[in-house]
Amino acid sequence: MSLTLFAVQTLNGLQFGLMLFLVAAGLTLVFGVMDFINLAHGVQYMLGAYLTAVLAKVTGGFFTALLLAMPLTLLLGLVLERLVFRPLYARGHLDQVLATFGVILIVNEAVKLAFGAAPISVPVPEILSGSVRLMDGLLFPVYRLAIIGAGLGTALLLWLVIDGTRFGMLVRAGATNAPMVSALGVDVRRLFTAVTAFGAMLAGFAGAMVTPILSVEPGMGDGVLILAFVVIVVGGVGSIRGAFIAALIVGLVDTLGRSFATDLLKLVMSASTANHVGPALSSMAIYLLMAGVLAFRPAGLFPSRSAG
Amino acid sequence: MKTFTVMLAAAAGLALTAGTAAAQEKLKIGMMVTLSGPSAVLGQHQRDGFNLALKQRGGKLGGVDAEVVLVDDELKPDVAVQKVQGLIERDKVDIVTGVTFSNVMMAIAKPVFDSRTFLVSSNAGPSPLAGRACSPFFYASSWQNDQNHETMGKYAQDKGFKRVVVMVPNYQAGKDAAAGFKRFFKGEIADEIFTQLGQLDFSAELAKIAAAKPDAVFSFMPGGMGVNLVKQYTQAGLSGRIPFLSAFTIDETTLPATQDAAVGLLGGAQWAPGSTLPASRAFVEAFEKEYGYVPALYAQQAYDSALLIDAAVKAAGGKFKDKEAMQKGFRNAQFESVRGPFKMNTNGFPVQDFYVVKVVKRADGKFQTEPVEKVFTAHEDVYAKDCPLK
Amino acid sequence: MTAVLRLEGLTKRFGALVVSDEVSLDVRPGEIHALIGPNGAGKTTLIGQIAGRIAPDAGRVFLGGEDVTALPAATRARRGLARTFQISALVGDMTARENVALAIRGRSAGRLAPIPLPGLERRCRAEAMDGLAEVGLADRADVPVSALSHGERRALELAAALALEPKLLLLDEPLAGAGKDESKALVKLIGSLRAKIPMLLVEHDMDAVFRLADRVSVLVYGRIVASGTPSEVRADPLVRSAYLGEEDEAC
Amino acid sequence: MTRTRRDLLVLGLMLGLLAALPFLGLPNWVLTYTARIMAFAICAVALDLVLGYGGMVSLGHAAFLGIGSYAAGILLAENVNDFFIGLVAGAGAAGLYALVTGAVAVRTKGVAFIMITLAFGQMAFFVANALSEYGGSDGLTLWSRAEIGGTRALARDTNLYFVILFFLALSILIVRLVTASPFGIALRAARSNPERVTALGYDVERVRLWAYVLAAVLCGVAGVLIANLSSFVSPALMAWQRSGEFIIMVILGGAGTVWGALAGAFAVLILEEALSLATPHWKILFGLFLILAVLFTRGGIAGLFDRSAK
Repeated sequence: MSLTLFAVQTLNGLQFGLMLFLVAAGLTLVFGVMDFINLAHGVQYMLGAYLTAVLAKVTGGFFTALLLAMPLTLLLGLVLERLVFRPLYARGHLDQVLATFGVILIVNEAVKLAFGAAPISVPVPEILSGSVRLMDGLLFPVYRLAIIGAGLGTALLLWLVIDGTRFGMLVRAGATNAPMVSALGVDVRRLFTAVTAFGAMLAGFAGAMVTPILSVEPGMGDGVLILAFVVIVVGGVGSIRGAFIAALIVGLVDTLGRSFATDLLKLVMSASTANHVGPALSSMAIYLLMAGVLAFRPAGLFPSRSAG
Repeated sequence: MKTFTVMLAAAAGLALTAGTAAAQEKLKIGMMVTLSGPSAVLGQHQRDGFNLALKQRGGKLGGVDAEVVLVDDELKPDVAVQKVQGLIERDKVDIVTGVTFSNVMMAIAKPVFDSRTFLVSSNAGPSPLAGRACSPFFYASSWQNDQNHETMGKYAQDKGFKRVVVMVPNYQAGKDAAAGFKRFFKGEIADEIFTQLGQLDFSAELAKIAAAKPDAVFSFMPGGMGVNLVKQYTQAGLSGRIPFLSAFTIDETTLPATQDAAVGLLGGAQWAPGSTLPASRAFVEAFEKEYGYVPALYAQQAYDSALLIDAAVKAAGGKFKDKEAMQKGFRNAQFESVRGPFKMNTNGFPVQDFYVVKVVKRADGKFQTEPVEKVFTAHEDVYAKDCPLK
Repeated sequence: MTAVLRLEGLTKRFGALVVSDEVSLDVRPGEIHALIGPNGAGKTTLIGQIAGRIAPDAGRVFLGGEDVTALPAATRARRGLARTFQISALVGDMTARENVALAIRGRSAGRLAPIPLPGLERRCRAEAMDGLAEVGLADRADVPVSALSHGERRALELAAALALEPKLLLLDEPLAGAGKDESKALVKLIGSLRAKIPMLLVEHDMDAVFRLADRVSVLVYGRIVASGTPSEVRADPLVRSAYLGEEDEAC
Repeated sequence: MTRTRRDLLVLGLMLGLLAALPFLGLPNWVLTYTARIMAFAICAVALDLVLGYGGMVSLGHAAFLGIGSYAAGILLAENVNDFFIGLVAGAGAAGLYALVTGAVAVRTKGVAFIMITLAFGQMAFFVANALSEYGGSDGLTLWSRAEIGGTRALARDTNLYFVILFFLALSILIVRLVTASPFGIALRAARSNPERVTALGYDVERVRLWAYVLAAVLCGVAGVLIANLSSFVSPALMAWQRSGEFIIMVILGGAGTVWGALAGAFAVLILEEALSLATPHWKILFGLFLILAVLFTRGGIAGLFDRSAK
């Protein structure tokens, strides 16, 4: 295990973490402001990916497709908010979970009907198709640097919006104390609609960004959804800063676990046992992390909701 | 006199068909495949392959009208058990066919065998059913799970590769794949990487591979995992530098997604749509005409499973309720398999040839695999010797 | 005579902020000891440490002479520390009687029996009715909490707390949110319990405090700045500036 | 009090109907299918104790089902064929895992509880996947069912049906008794106001933990029954989606009523089967059904009952 390899894996971990942040940001925002558990976030991510894939085929350009897909996912978010979410804000978490789970089932099946069950993919855009030589025999695709950039950019943008605008002030207020926001005379319904649509667009953006490196297929949002929930719960629900740091931690723990767990175990046990235990352990790594964090900090690393 | 004989024969023939029609209803076949989730495309190939064969025979198998009840196992073994009980007891099927995944196969095997129903696999071939737990009610038109991996192991050995990295998902089929590969590859395993099932991003593993600098990589990554791996393998600049050997990773279910990224990569299989055998050409042409996409080996296996049933029912003289006759029929089935030579072993698995196949881009812009080198001739699985059936 | 409750140098910091700064006070048998202080003085944190919800960084809590600093809240309750909450805390979907019965069961050995105990239930019913009668809620026994008025809930909380047969009653702003008439009735009710049980009273309503309390302590920025009889405290110039100066702001 | 009586009446009717089923001359598959639903219903009823009465949304409940079935399956694979040994092992293993993980989990609440139970469920799932000697991800086929008193009585589907029905009735009885007990009242009270309940001298975390453990034990029993019924155990039994399905059963049936969970289990599983027979794209219909059920009913099936009774 050379130092170079360790550095490369750390970079890979950060890149994976930033990808997770892209997905988790919208989820934690919606959850934080409205106290709404939106399981449909994963299918919104999938819709972003499918729209990009289809539009890229039609228009022939990845960036055109990306630009078109964003308002479309926003629109779909609005429709979903109007039809399903809005009546559920006042209800308990369980009702929200049940209804948005229904949305997952519908959209996954509808996508399969519309585009088939086979995975489809999007070529890497020409301008980002190069690669950087990281170590002997290994290239780091420029596109992955673009994902790192997009993740950092989104984080910066969210920070600016949330810390610097009136919209952001309301979002922060909503995450800490929702009744207070309505007491301020703000039309809470409009705020909620805006946040949900914005969250859907963030999910769609994440989905669009991963299309050149991941396959686009029905159900692709389900696994990501769980990871995103791990991120926001570890980070502290509603906290963008928490989501950012938690995403990096989860990305690093997962990647480094996958890279080195088995090798490290080989130091203390036989190779075949290590081959047996290592992979199981690294699959569990992020869950162990989450259980550990929650055991000591039940509200996550950066709780945003005030205690009283 | 001659006219009389003809008339007599015709009358006898008429009486015979009338007799069988009265005595027997339709041959009922339950087809269980995975049609939900990310692996649904495999089940789709199986379904379409089987239906094509049935359609070409006017809805008859072995001269008997056949009716297919299609069910989706959702890739949940306990759901599969429930559904197969429905097929056996409610729909009273004579044969259960299809079955995409080994865990589903292991779940339904017992209830199917207990009810003395035939189980004709057109994909999954788990080792217990080939060895100690073999059954006279089980027949496969595909392979034993290890064999395609053995093909690549043998190939790597023949090519003189010294150090190989093996990368498979951390589940039973993945471990079987690694075992199958190592059975014939005697060189050094530079590293054995077990990835998570359903893993999306392989950059960490690819970095390890690049650091290990092996002569070749062997991988088994079915479905979407394979698509991601192949794309990322190419993007990381490993494609073309380190030979990529695989099984069930690059085939016609994933090629529409991987496209150019997969061209030149190698896999192990008993058949590929680029095969030049006349039976194969006819099958591929008919399939593409009917369904508009290139069939993968899953479609071919299911097509052959219909031919296998056809031959067995024919050999039993249409008496598909006669278990002994049908067993004999399956054992000695004679049909022109799309893959070429086919012989049923004592454990119900085929003895067949295996090839290294390569991804090519066709003139019409579609992608497919084609055989480039025969690795095994009349290859038998290693578990057959544990099977008590003779 | 030992104090029912004694705090010795309780200290709690949140980061750099010292919320409780070596607080020491006691509550003697038969007295109502009032704790007053402006908003943000650290009253809630102090109550949390007494009740066992918050662990102090330093200092000790004695209940009837016994050191309970290390005991969790539930155990302190069983040892005789009953409390009411600033914001009415009752089990909303249960009736008044069930709320009091919950407290009675809470001090019985069978409080966590996994099967119904008819004997215990009969006793609970009867004792709950007595408890409700004591606070004037006898005719509201089968009304769900959600249908009770604010004042009635306050009284019910008292009844539930008393049903624990505690050594000490911790009252966290019992008059908060009550109307004028309700306040009057509650002050009367609390006064009537004086002989029965010693109390630590945290309250903003100065009229009520000076009417009820035998002794008053003033908490400012986590520190007790004055302690004495109501008239002593009222006369203290330090208190007037520190406390009354900020009271407008607090409202 | 009339509500209690009505609940008992409905429960009695449902169990009576289930007991009569084998005598109606129905085909065998109806029986095994019903038996499977009943086994799942045991787990749903147990989850109702945690979720409906305790207000703890556990997304790891299927792990206990899986642990129970693996305990039974591994014993059978090792030729320990006695049913009761399997039963004790399954219930014990599930209870033990719940005791250890629950001790951590009950310290959290809300969405943190959901996620931490999911995490513990996933850990069990990955361990089962790694059990190569017992089939790993492919699962383990049990070539014969367990024996009772050395006889192969359970090999007959009807006998196993009655055994499962017995444990279903027993679970319902236990959950009803517990919810009416001082423990159950404290659990219910702690759902709406844990602070108050603590101030009254109850150790809320301990109350929650034991409810969690009891539910796990019942679910472990269900796992043992499922293993024998389907003669197969696999990690898929403890996938988190299965835990989600249990939650759907409880909420759809009506949380906190016991018979609602029973009705929910039947409604969900029968609906899934019926819709999937009707169309391969049944998930669209099922999803639509879930959304409409949430939007237009409150309190699930039991809630509908309450309103129409008025």
